Amino acid sequence: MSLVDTLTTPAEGDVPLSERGPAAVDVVVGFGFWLFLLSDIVIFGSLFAAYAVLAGQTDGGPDGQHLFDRANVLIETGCLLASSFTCGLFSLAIERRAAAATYLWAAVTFAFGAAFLGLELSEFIRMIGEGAAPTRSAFLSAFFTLVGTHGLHVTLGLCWLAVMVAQIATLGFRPHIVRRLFCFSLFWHALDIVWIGVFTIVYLGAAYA
Amino acid sequence: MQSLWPDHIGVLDPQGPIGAAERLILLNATSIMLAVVIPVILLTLAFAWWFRARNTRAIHLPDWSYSGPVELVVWSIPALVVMFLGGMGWISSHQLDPPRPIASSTPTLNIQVASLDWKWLFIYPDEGLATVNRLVVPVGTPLHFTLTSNGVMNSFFVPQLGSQIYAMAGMTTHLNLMADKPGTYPGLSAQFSGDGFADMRFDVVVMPVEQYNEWLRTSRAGTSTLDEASYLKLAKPGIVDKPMLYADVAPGMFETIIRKATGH
Amino acid sequence: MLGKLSWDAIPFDQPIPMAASLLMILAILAVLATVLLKGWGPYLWREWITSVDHKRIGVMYGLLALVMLLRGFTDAIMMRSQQALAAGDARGYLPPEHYDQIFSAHGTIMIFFVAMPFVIGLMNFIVPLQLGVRDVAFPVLNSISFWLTAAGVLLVNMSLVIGEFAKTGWLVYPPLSELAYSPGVGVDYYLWALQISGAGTLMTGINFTTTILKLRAPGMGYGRMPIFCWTALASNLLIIAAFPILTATFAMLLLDRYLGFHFFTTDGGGNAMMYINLIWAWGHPEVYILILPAFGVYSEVISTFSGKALFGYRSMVVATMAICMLSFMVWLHHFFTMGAGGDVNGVFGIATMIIAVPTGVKIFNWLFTMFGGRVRFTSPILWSLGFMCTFVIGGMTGVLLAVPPADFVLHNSLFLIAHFHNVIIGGVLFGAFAGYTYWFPKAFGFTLDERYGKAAFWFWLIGFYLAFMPLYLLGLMGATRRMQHYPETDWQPLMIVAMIGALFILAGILCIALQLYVSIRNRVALRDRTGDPWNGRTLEWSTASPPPPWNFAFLPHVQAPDAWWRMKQAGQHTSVPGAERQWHAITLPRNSPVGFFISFFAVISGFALIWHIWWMAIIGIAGMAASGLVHAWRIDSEIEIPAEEVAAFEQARQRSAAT
Amino acid sequence: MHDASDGHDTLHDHAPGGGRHTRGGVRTYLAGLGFAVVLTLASFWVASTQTIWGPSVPVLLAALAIGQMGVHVVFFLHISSGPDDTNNFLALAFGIFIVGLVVFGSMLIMSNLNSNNMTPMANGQMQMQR
Repeated sequence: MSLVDTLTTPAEGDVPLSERGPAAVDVVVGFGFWLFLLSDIVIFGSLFAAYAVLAGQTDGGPDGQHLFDRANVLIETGCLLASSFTCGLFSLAIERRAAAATYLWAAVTFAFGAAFLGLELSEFIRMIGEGAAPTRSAFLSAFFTLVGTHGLHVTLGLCWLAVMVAQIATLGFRPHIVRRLFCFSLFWHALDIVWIGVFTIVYLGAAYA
Repeated sequence: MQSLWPDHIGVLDPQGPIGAAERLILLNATSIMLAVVIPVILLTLAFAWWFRARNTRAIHLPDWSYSGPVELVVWSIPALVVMFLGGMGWISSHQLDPPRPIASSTPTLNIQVASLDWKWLFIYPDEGLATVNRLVVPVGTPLHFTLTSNGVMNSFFVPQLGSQIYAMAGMTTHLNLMADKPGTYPGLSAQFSGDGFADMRFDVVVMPVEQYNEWLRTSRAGTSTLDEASYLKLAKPGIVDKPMLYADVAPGMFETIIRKATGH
Repeated sequence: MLGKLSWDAIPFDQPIPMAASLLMILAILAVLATVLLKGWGPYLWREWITSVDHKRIGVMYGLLALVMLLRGFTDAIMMRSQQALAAGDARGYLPPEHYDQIFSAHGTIMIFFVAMPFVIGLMNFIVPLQLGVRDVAFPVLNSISFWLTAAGVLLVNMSLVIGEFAKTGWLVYPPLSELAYSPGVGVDYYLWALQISGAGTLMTGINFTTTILKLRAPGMGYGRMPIFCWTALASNLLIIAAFPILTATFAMLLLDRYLGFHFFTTDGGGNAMMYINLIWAWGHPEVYILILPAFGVYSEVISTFSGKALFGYRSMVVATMAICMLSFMVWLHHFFTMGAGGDVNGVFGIATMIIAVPTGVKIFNWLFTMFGGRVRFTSPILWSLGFMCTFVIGGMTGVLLAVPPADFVLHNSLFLIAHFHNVIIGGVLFGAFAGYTYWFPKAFGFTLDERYGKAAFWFWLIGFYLAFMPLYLLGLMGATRRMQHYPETDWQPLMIVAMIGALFILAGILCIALQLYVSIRNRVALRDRTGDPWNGRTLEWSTASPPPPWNFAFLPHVQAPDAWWRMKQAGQHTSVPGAERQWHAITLPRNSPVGFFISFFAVISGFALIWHIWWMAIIGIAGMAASGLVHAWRIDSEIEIPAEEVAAFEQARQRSAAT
Repeated sequence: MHDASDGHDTLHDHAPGGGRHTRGGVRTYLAGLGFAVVLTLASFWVASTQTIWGPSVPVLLAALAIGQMGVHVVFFLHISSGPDDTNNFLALAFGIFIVGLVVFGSMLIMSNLNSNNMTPMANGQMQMQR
């Protein structure tokens, strides 16, 4: 087995995936971001666990069944789902390097996200006005922290989206910009998945807490 | 100067059935593991020494890096040890579960324990009596402790009697112990609770039944009462130099302590 | 304007912390002055502070760990001397409010700022080299990770001078850590320092998991990966899974403390048991994050110095991954005494014991690795042998504590202290030192002095046994942890023995410092020209010592486990081919100051949040965001090393190795 | 022997979410949207209807939520169980495993602790956990 033998690279098809050497940058970045999302999901998992344990601890204060407005939650869900869908169209526009469509879908995605955030904030303000502030009970602490952390993620996502639009405008569709855009879309879809957990467990599950 | 071997050997010198069982479990588990651990240590030293680079008499197997039978053995040894210990752990964690009552023909003595900053309050609900940092109990009587805390967490522990359990605000934990011999056994908090933690010591005084009854009688003759006012005074953070005694206890004091601790 | 901060925050009236902080400030000033006077600033900035080279970052992690080891050990020796003195009516020299800070700081520093950086530093330096690649997946992120860890270190040390540290123990259990019982800034220092460094650690986890799964030399399938990389993979998977729990838990405690939430308070329906549950859901995997890479080091060292392949490689991989998964299913054993009941206690007790099976398998496999080998007694293998003999005792006491009723009498006792020091010193730290001595020549091009290395080992080993065997006994006698004083004067002799053990360890630390000094002085004599001073087996030994920035001129093609050993067997004595192949230009990631800047602003915002200086906190957060944004617009993120430079380096190396 | 730059030329496996190889197009996203809308509406309906036996509602809600998460993962994140997705899929499985352990482990432990340690009191302030 001399050195020269090792220089001949076998055909790709014969070599198992794990032996083909370093992966392409796209794959590396995507996978790294995927791992980040999983770690983020673990944060939400911890908050869900805290919520599940503390949901009954109202300390004589208001409980979820009397506080939550299902119609509002349905509209919020619709906004987030719509923005997830338009984010998909945004990704497709990027793939085609279609600048106009990219901006359009970015704007629509942003608008739906902002609408979701506005609805959530108005709900928070209403609840605090009704005396259901996070300092009232362990249940409300856990509720505001879980839902608020999701809202914070949406806020950061909106900031990120704005930055990415600025990056496309100034730097164009460079490979590393496109990679970031795909990371953003992963992030955005993941937030929607977390929201499914939130509306099911927190809002629809309130009657069973 | 005393001899180097201490007099206070706590867990190693149990004075009740729970502590005795736990010491036996400790010794059993240690022995079975030592039966593996000692040979491993000796083999490590022996292999390292025998196969040292300069020893040309040792066999040389530079390519020997797998052996099915050896693998089977090395997975089996720890697996079997753990099987035994796991079984012991499962059974003992039920048999010696702190809330499990101790079977006895003698009726159980109920004691309510509250950890305060930084002292222990013992209430005898059925006798209408309370003490601080000194717990007097009759010998050979099952003791059922109900524990809580007025704030930070502590752990109630009398090493010579056995199991400890946390005392937590808003919670009630349960512990059953029994003393077989009269004597004075030190107790402590095993969970760090702030600046006065090291002084959260108390004595468990185990008396023959007649002497205990006598103690009850004389103690009840006092005048001090544990009620909400005197409790609030006692609960202020600080250290108690000498054990205290309340000759009377307002009804529902233990529940009052819990209610106060949870902000109600 | 300055929140809670005032001159009262500086402990002028307390001689011990004052002297300590003065010494620390003087040391920092002396270092800064030297750097400025010698004109090293630009060099340090260019080559180290902004470096994204995994090797440089690894070295900086190691340095950080060694410096913090001194700080953590100072705390340790103060605790040992306090307990050696404060028996009976004596109260020692440390009042409770100091003593409580010292043991809290000791635990926090030793775990987060000694063991973690040491282990992460070793992984940083070695993993890409063993994988046969040129850097980690995200080099800039790697630099950010390091500097965030450094930011946490800085905050913890600031608490010595300004304000106070937590007085609650190293895991800040509520309700004691809630505002009602700890109104000072100590707990806030703890929380913010660990939130910041924890974010860095999480990024490390993502970075290294991606690196190991996606960037390996051609031919290096999973079955050919060096065992250290496997253990690093397991460790980083645990980081990804566990550190978010820590972040979330600390965030809840911060909300309680800052905004009056009721997660763990005694009032408002809060539940402190939930904190204890969550913190250990992180805490137990954390110990495996530390020990698994150490297992990897021992595997490499024992195999190299026995001149044999690791016995039962597949078994070792299976055991490693089994430990990785099992470590997440046992956390309740840290609070058996909270009253969960026989079923829950029993299940978690058994799950804990099951971890002993793969761990035991590892011990046996190391044993059989030596069998039929030719063992060379260098200091790395001394650390490994010391580990094997010591760790089995720690493992045994660990299994003992996993039996719930045994834990009922030993929980929180000095027996427990002895147990986890047994596995952390005898496991993690010995492994870190073994790895440090083993890979030092790879990092710096010269080996460490063996005489001092062996002396350090013996002092540490004897010191460990003297310091902790008495604690095992004391625990069995009912002595609990964290006692500022105790009435049982008959315990004092054992406490004094433990104190003497700490002095032996001090001698061990001095030997390590001296070893470094002496080795640097004799570096010419200790020079490693071959790049392979130990007759190694894995790819890091195939390149130069120290490796060039590009690690490998050509990525090696791996055909078997122990790839470099195989190449040597095939008669190939360098990973670089001769005339057969054209030299290539190599692209490398460009240095970036973003990590330094983000961490600089993280320290500012952390400090501001601790002291409630809100405007400053906003500046700090804005600074972090701005640093990130500026970096986001960077275009030329790579530099190219010309083919001639690569060729010149490699040819010079071949000539030098030939002489 | 490979050079690093050689290694980057060919695509070896698949990044989650796509990149240059996003599978499907508008139709995939539309299908995802359709499924998600149906499942969301179903969830809200199930929670408010009387036609389903009450005690089983939480279980049905959980099933619907898991189904919708699956829809998102497959149609929006483009994760499949194919061989080129092995790492992504395994990472996801690991994540789910950990979240499951933390959430259900915590709930199991806490419900045991609460039921053993909660103070039985009459004042109604100390509510028992479900």
